[in-house]
Amino acid sequence: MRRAFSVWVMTLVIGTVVCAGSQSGFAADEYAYDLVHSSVSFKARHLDISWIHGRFNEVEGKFSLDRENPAKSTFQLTIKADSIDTANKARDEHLRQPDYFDTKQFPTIEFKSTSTKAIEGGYEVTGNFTMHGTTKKIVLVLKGGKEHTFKEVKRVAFSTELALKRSDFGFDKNAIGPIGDEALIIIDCEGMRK
Amino acid sequence: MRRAFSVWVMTLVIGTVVCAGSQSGFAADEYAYDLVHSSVSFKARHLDISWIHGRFNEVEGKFSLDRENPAKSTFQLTIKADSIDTANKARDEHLRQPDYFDTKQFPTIEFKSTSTKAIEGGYEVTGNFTMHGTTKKIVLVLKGGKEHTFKEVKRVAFSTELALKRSDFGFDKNAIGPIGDEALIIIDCEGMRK
Amino acid sequence: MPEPLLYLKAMGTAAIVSAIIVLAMVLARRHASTTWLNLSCILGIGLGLVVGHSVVSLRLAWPPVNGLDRFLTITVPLALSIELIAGFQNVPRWVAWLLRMSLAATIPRILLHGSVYLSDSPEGWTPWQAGMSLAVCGALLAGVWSLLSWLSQRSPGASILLALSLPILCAGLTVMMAGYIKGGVAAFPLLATLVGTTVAARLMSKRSAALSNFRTPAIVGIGVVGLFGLLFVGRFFGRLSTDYALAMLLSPLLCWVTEMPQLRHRKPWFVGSLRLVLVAIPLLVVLAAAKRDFDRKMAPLLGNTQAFPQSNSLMDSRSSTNAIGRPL
Amino acid sequence: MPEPLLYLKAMGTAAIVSAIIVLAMVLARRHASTTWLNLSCILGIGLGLVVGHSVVSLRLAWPPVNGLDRFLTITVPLALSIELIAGFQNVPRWVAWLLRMSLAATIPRILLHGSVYLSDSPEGWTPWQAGMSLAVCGALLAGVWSLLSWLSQRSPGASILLALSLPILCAGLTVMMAGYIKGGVAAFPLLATLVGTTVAARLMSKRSAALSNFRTPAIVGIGVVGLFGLLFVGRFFGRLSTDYALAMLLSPLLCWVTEMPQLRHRKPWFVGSLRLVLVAIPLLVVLAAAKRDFDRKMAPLLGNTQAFPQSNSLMDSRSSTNAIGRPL
Repeated sequence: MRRAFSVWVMTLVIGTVVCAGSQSGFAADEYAYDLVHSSVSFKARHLDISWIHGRFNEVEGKFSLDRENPAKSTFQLTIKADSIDTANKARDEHLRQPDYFDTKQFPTIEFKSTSTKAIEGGYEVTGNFTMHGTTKKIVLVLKGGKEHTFKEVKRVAFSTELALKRSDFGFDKNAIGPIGDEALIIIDCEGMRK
Repeated sequence: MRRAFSVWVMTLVIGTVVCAGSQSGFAADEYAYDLVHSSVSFKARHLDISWIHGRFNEVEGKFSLDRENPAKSTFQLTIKADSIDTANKARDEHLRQPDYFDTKQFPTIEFKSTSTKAIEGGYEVTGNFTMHGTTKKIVLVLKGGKEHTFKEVKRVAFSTELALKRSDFGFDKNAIGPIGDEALIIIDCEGMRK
Repeated sequence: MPEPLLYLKAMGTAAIVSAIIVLAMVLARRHASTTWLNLSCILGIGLGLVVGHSVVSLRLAWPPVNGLDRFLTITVPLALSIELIAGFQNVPRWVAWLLRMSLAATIPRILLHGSVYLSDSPEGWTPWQAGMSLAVCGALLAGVWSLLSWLSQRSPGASILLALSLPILCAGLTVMMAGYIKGGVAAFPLLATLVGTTVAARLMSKRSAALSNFRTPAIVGIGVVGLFGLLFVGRFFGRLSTDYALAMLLSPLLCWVTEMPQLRHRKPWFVGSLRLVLVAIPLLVVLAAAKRDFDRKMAPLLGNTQAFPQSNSLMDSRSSTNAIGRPL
Repeated sequence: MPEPLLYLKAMGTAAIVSAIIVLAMVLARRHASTTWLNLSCILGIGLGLVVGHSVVSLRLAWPPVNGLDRFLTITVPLALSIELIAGFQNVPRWVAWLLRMSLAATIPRILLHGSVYLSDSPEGWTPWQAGMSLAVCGALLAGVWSLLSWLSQRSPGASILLALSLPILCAGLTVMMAGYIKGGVAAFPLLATLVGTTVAARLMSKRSAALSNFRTPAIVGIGVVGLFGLLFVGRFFGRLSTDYALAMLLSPLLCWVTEMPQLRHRKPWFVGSLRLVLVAIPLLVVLAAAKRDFDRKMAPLLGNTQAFPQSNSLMDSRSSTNAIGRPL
């Protein structure tokens, strides 16, 4: 009861502040990345005949969704490169070294949106992707965006896939070897409204 | 040198035995599953808005490929249910319990082919899939099959995806909850010729 | 997802069904004997369990495929049958006890049937380990069973039966908190039928002089087998810790404390209350410890809503996901 | 993938280029001074490194983005410049040493620039930790540098320079075995140029009386800075263990053993050989240990072919994958 009241007061206060500051009268919904129910996985070719699967265990991010004015929505994701996990400890250790991710020098892999537009079934988000110290502009097609309210918390999720060439991000070509240059990153990200 | 000789002798012996026993005169190539370069991952819906990724870390199997007579090829895969890994230890523990995989009762998830036919770009393999103590006939479309010889070891890899309903395999419907009934299993399996 | 309201409904239904059966059967006969009371209790428990399980929609497979299936479709019916046989006056006591002890010895083997423990796989036990583990578990069950039966012969009373239902409730909660919901749910109908039959039998024993000594070995037997089965399944198929399981299994033996010379001849209400309090103490400790484990490990997955973290640093995200985690 | 033939080719080329430069420059002047010899060594090392790196196609980024880039494009050129300045006769010795010690103090900071250690992130060092770590590393470098320079003043000889190239070789191999191939490769051109210039300078010192005392502080300086940089990058960016790194860094100090009164006045060939043997002992221990670590951890990923397992049990599969694993 007391909590519900304070939430109500907070909403009122924030509402007033936002109304005073913006024209639209509605702030975009802010969502925090839910690590437990989100996944950043990847696949890389092995000897050009198979795929090795991996994932990053530590990821965080946030996004704000403005349903009325999608261009105002923003997306941000930070992946901790050290948390790479390919189900083989020795390989993970190797991938953290300077021949590959060089995680002591480049501890994070980041995406920050610069523009967003609504498309059929989701959003097309343009932004800067920084990996291994190199930043490139990429376009992500985020599918999903359905809302689900569970135990009073509003949740929204998006899925996207992203194909990258490691050599575009300053990875040493000599170190590419039996692992293919191209990697496929599969992101399923669930956000909870703050 | 000595090793090469013994391999040669073995080949001769096996060749003779096989010629005596079969009409075709050529044995199928036997491949062992290479755990380091293979992956069995899965995805399950969360609250019907997102996907949770997971994998099985301990898998083994073998397959025999008869290029001339594909129907004689066989495929076999054994997944250790206890090795489930969804990047969250508490969830993994929960999934091992009887409400989900019941790994003490059903320690393995198995596939064993019953018939194989060659199709464009791979093989269509029919077989028995046993999970959670329930066996169902399924058809796997294995894509790939390209050979690659690396350091004198011949390697062949296949990829397949498989959609399952957990409720078809005796999982308790009450325990399905926020995790969807359907799961998508993604297998990339690399074999080394014995 | 645990559904407390459904469990309460199932418990209520099971308790009422079993109580009604006992009352109806005893009242139907003008001169009800102890054998007849025993029979009515067995029928009451059996039907109460069936009704309770169907209310809570606990699906059991036949032939049984897992430990809980075997517990509820083989072990419990076997225990009921043995108590049924043992209840007849013309069956010698040594035959009844031979049957009971044979059941105690075979229950661990039945419950582990087909599991990884008895398999050839690397996680399986060696034959020696398997033999020892099964023997120790069987001996524990036999020990608790005979000690409690002895006590209920020596100093009968509903308190022993109620003291036996406390660890069953505790077992249900701890097994559930260890992450095995279905295994925990199975405890509730059992608990309800035991309480239902005990209360009904107690009422009837007050009414008839022939039943006044209130000897109901059937309820004790099924209570002990039920408690043991729940804990065994929770321990070997779920993640219930050995310590907690042992504490819960042995807790009813604290009823023996009231057999001390100083306490023995106190008033029945005092002896009964003391027994319940003594049994409840270790159970409360176990419950508190299990709750702490649950909060630490499982709660993040099962959806407790806490405040959202304000910070967005990588460090915070790790701890915050514990606070804001959702069910699986 | 390590390519031993390419490394040998790079080492050969780098050694020949640096030796030729030294020989050509000294022979070009009728009365070559120590200053001139020093200058030729610096040029020889610089050009040898450039050629060696290009043969081995070690791509370096400018501006430098990682530790190895900063080591090869900032630290080594700085060391060469300082030795160039210090080599002129009219530069006071204290100025030369001030420059050297300042370089030693700043190298750790340069190499860690922009890394996670100096960041605000939770894995980063606290300011106190950062200050201490940088100071300790700087002091180690300064200590080894001054002790070896002092020794080469006191008792000059090519053996000190050769004894300095042994840990560089060892550093290259261990960094590579710890899984950082590029970091290990960087050692080979450095090693080759040091050996090339040392041999050439030795030849020239025999020819001319003015050069006969064979004082080449430049080679010592660049050797020490090079060794330190390789180990530091291997330790902080790769997975080289602290123990191994320290053992390799301190190993050349064993040359001081020959300054004991009993050994001091032995024949030069004896002193030189003893120095090399003494330095080689800890290095061989480190190499053996690093090889063992490699076989245990990395080899399964880097493709050593062993017999295939016959069994197919789950237990075996785990150990067998270690035997039959392939590069990444």
